[in-house]
Amino acid sequence: MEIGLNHYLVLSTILFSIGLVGVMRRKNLLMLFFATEILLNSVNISFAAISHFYGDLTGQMFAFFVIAIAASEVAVGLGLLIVWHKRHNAIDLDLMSTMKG
Amino acid sequence: MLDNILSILVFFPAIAAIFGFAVAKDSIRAYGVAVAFIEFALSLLLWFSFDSSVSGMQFMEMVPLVPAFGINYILGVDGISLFIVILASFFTMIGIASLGETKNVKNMIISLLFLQMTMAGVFVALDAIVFYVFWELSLVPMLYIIGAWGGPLRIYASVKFFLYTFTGSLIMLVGMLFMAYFYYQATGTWSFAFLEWYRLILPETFQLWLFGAFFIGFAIKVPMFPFHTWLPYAHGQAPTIGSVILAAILLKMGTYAFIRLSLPMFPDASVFFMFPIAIIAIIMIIYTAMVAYAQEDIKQVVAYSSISHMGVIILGTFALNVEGITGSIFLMIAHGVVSGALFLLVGVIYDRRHTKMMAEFGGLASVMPRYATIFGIMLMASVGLPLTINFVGEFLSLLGFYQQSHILTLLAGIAIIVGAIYMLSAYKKMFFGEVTNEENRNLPDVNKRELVALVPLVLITVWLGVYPKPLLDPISNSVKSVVQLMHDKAISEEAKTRIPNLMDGVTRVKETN
Amino acid sequence: MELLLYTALFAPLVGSLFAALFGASPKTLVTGVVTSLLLGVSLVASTILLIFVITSGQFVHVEMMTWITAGDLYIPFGFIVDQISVTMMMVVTLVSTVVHVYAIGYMDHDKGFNRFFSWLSAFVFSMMVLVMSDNFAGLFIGWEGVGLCSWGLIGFWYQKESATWAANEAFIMNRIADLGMLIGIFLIYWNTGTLQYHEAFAAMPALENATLVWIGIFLFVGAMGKSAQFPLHTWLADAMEGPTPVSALIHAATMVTAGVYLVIRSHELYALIPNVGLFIASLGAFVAIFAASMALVNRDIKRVIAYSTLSQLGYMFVAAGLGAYWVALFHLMAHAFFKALLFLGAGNVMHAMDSELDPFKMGGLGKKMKVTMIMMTLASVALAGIYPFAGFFSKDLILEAAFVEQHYIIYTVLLVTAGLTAFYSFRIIALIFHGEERYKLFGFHPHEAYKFMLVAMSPLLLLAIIAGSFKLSYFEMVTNLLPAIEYHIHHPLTYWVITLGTQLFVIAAIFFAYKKYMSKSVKVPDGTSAMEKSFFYKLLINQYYIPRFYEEYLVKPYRELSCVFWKHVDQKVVDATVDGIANVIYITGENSREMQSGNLSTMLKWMVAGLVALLSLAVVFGLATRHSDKIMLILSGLGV
Amino acid sequence: MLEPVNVSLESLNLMTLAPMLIPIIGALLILIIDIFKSDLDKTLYVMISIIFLLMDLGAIAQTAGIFNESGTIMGVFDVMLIDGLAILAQLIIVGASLLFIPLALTHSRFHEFSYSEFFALFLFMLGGFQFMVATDNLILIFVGLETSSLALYTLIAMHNRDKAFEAAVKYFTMGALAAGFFSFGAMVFYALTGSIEINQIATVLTENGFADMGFVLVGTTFLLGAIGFKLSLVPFHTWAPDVYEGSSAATAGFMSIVPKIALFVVAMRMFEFLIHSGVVWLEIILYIVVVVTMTAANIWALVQNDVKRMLAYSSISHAGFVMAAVLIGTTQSNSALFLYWILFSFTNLGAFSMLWISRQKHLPLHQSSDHSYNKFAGMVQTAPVAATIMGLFMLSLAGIPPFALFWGKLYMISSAVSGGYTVLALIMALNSAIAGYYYLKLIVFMFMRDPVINKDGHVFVSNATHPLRTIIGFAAVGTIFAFVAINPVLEFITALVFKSGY
Repeated sequence: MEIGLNHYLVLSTILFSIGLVGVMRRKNLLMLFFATEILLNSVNISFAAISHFYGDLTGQMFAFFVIAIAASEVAVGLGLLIVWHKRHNAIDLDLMSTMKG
Repeated sequence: MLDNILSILVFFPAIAAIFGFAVAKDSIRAYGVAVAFIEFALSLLLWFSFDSSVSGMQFMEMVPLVPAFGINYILGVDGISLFIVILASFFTMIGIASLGETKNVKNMIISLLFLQMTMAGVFVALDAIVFYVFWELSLVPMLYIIGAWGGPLRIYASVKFFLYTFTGSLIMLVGMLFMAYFYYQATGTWSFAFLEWYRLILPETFQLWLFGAFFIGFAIKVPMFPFHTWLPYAHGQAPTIGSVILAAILLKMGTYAFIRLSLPMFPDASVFFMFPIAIIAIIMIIYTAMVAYAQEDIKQVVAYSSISHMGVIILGTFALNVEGITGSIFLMIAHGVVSGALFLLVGVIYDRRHTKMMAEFGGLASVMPRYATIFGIMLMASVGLPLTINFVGEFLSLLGFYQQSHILTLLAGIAIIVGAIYMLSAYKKMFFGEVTNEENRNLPDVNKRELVALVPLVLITVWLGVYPKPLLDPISNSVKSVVQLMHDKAISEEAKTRIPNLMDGVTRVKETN
Repeated sequence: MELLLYTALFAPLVGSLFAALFGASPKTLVTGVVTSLLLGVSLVASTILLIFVITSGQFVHVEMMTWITAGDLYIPFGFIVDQISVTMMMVVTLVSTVVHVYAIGYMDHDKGFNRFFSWLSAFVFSMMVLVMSDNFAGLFIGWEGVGLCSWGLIGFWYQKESATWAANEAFIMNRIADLGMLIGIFLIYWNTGTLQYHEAFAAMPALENATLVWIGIFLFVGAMGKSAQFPLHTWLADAMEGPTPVSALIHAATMVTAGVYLVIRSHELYALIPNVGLFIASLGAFVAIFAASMALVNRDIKRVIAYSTLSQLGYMFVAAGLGAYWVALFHLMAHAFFKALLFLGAGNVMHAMDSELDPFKMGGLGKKMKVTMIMMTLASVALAGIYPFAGFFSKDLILEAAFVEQHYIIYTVLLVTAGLTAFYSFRIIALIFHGEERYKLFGFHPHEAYKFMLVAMSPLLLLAIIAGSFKLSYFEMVTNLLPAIEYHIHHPLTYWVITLGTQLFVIAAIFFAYKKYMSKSVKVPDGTSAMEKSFFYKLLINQYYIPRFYEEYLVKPYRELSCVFWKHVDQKVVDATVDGIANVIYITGENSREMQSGNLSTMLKWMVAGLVALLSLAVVFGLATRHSDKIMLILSGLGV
Repeated sequence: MLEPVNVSLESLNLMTLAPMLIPIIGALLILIIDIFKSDLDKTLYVMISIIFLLMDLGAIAQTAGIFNESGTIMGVFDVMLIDGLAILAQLIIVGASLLFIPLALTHSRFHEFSYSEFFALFLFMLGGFQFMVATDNLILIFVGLETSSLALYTLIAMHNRDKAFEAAVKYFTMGALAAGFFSFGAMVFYALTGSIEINQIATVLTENGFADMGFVLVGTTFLLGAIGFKLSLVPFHTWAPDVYEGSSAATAGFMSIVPKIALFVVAMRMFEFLIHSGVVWLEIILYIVVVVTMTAANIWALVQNDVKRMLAYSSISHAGFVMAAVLIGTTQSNSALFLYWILFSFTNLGAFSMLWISRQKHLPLHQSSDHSYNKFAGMVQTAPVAATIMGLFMLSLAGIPPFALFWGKLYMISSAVSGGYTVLALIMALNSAIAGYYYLKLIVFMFMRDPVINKDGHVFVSNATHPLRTIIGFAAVGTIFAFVAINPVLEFITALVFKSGY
């Protein structure tokens, strides 16, 4: 059968949901970052698909920007993660709750 | 100088207070007295240059503040506000002069001067926002005075005082904004000026809602039952000077605002709410009087008694005729003088014994005869004996309301009975009988510093009781114009009949009870 | 003339203020002397005014200054001297002068000497204001002023619990009545537009009857308080806690008669509403016998006299109520003289017996204090209304009036009362001055009062004897103002029967009293005798249990209700609600701050949850669009 | 084989880029300096940043001038869009930054400021914000958003304490999620309209009369989630208190102002056209969100024990209060938004700076946290002036007249009233009353309690240096005498907002 726009959108939605679930469930900081990457990339898929559908490049541009930003996010994120690991040599989320209330 | 005497009157104390920071601790009292005296002199000057025959505003000043939003700095004084302003400056003066506090007295005096500014401001402001500014600002120094020099529960009391009144006045603010918006819709320009709001005739439903919004703000300030519970705490915990200013001036803001805002702006609503409010007033009168009778702490007795008297003021205000409103305004001043004096007197004994429990005393009449005499005079004034200042006000207020309802006035008249009951029994507990408590055996009688404050008050009490004319004439002059304005603005038939029309002589509404 | 008027009015005030200067300092004779002199001045001025009024038949009317003006209300300090007020002025100044002089001796050893005279003169001033004012407001000033002074004088010995209690009771009870009076004043103002006597009364015939009745009733309520009419009578007997001169001046001669004065003053009103008049008369008659009955058994000289005062006030109200205003005023005057005399005599006795008041503990004092005995006896004779003493002319006149007006019940009541009066008056005379010298048992050493005190009393004695002879001239004078109704029983036979009958009845009562209480067998009652056990005795000695009733069913409940209001309503309900609201908000915060657990994944969950919530709302909205109209309706409520 | 693109430079209208480029150039300059000579003193960097910020201001002023003559300016392939909102927002951003940067000159040294990177990142961040407000292109908004956010995470982390790192990580992670939301939302709108320029989206949607409303709502939801996160609207606010507590007081103060104004502008651009074109759903949602944010944040602020955390919640509540303007969406309300935010900016910065100068390097025993209430007990006796100024800021935040924020509240509530949102107006008023309590709590501690142990007031001004004093003084004076400036400011704002059609 013919793969249409909707399939891509559905796929990206599913991926996005997976990402959301991951974000909610993961206790490991690194895994959390992966989950967020999934979120962004799911969006990229649909952007690409839609831009193909409309036949203009804006969507792909957006996708590129998203990729770039995702990359930089990873950079910052990993930096923070390493510092945290140095200090506590653990990357478990549940340890990070000194501030509350 | 006279052209902007009001601004001077308002801001002189504040500026003086700022300079006051530079004055050394030990000589600050003298400074404070000097400033307060000048302020008082200025207010007297205002009185002498005031033209009693004019019923409208005088010494008007107008500076655009936020013209884009119709906010202007407008001041003006008429018979209604004149004497309260004078009273305020007077009490600040004698309050500072007889100040008993010693713990960082400097902050105390500076905050008193700031308080004086706000008090003067509230009563001369003719722009809703300016009015509101001073109205709210007056809370701050009072908060500090109660909270920093008060009794054991002072923080609870001060915060309660602040938040309670603050909440009320915020609702009032919404009301003001609505009023301004209606004005904007009617005329196409924003304005917060009272005098322009007066011209606006609102449909009755709007009047009811807005009256309600303003009412909450004012009622909490007065305070009216059932919003009164902050007052006993505030008085109970506040230092003497705090209670004096609070009772003498701050409470009057509410009743004054009723006359300045609610009545002329919402005549129909005023008539509509007249009886409910009258009933609340009667509850205030009788209920709080009984509560006062049950107190064991003399200061609480005075505190509740002032709620009871405020009830009479409210009643007079909502008589909606010249006699009643004039009476209520006069009673504001009278109650200011008397309750202020009573709080000072309580302060006198508190300084000596550091207790306010009546059970601790007894037989003071033989120990401190001068004190007993002054207290007695003020007590008699407070129960409204003729030829004392209070009687004139109470008499006129009740007389005025009698036109509106016989039965309710009869009930309200019980004030003179219950008032006598709690005051006399309190006096009996404190001054009569044998001296039981050894500590009271040789208490010093009132000293000079205290007499400085008390003697003038006694003189005023008697003078204005015997010859209230100099106050009554300007007051009733201005009140006449207010009542006439209300009558002309009134829409509903009932309002037309309830509010007398002064143009033709028909001022008496025949009605059966 | 005006100068005289001001002198008469303000001399007492000056005296009072002068004495007040020394208020706190120990006794200085000068205060007593000065105040008495100033009162003498006032007396002289009043006398001249009296003569002027009699001779010229004009009034003296001055308006000193404005008091209250607001709207249409205009109240001046206006004073008028007409036949009515001048009579009162005479009574007041005369009696008070006497009492002042007398008090110099009586208060000799009291450390509150100066304070006493200050209060006493202040009282006289207020009383003068009361009687001389030309409007109701001025009347009210005096009205409250005398109330204040009687508070101060009843509670003069403020160390005594009973005294201060009585003082407060008197003040508060009067306040209750004053409310009535105030309402009456309001009614007058809103219906006639003024408070000046002449204008108001001039306007009254035009008003509809109902209004007039209300006015009449409320004013009379005021009068009931001051004149201690039932049910506001209890304070008068308790007021005897005050020094005796005070009782003589305030609670016999002057203040208590203010109520009668008010009714007489507003005769033009009451003439319009005879029903109210009748009510007043009936109440008066009732009070007359009611009080007399309590006087029968009481064992306190001053209280007995107080009750007799009460009873005489009843007489006056009968007269006033029946429209015989001049008679009422006449009796008021005469009564003032002999009743004051009686009190002062009692004062002497107390002095002699160091403040012992129980006549049963006296007896045979006649030997020690002849003059006092004579004075009191004569005063009692006058009170009993024996020809030719003052009482005969004034009191029997009231009987006649009642008879002529054909209110036979009232007449009978008054007649009986007359008998009772004679009996209890001479009961105490006999107990005090005659019979066994029981006081010896209690180790008293009685002695006669100072000479000048007795001299001071003499004018009263004189008047008590001869006052009756003024009747005609007085009638001439006062009827210029008051309705001149001659009360004559036309049938001469009936007249003689009634008059003589009354006389004989009274005399019989007197002899019975003497016989019963001069006998050697009189003992100090110890609650054993059969009579004391009898129901009526208990009833009377307990004043019909009315004071106890007030205590139990008014005072106590009021006190308890106040406590309930304070402790439970004010604190537990009103205030608790306010704090409750605050606390609810605060506690909500405390509980919901857990949401901020600080755990990162919880935070993320919250974000996603929020997103999901919004999405689901989106779905809901998608469904709701079908029913959008209803929803818009709801939203319009929110102002959306 | 594509033809070479040829575009005339003037059509690009590069001048529109100037305001954003200036800070970026500044940042690069700082980095270059650092390369050649490291460990220079922070004062140098502070001054460089200030210079560039001033230049930035100049550029903005110039654009403002052009805007006044020729209305809205498009540039760079119509990506840039300079209208009144953009200008106002940039003014606030740069102005607030000018107040913030000198806070680096503290007495005791905090080592984040000794890094030159700090300032570079700071300037980059500004550039990001300026891009966000000066465009209606979702891509550029996204880019600006992320640039600034990433910079901000780093700045927070640079405070170099455990709490700081925790805060940074939390903020970062949630930020990443928010970024996901944003891109998804943008994607949905792109799918619906085939465009990512807000005004084109608007036109397309109105043309087809919101045919697939469901998807519009979905897209809106995601964007609301993302924007709500940055604006800390409940329930996306959870990061705010922790991040404020973790980062240094100065940074917290900065965070409470600058990012939010940028996002408010985005929200206005994005949502108001939807509301005006009758997406009732969004109206209801915003109504709920606004009310809940105001109220809940207030209630949580009541129960805080740490002043900074309390201020964090209060800023959330203020944000909710201001978000109401977007909901009302009249010219008056939009002007009220800017007026409020200007007044709020220096009041709040002042308050945070007061905390900042009282920052201790080491925590005394009697304090549960850096700025716990009991630290300030009896401050008036030991440091009266500081106490008075702090009290002043608290009163202003509480909306006590005549201090700065009162006028903002006044105009905002008034706009609600004239917008027909009666109930909302009342709720706003009552919330101010609740808020009164926790501001009062600090005043109570400062003025009515006695000091816990330390009798010397030095702790409260331990960091104070002349620049800081100047700034605080400036903030205080502004707070007191705001009423003088209200009128011109208001007129200026209203003119700009009206001219740009909001």
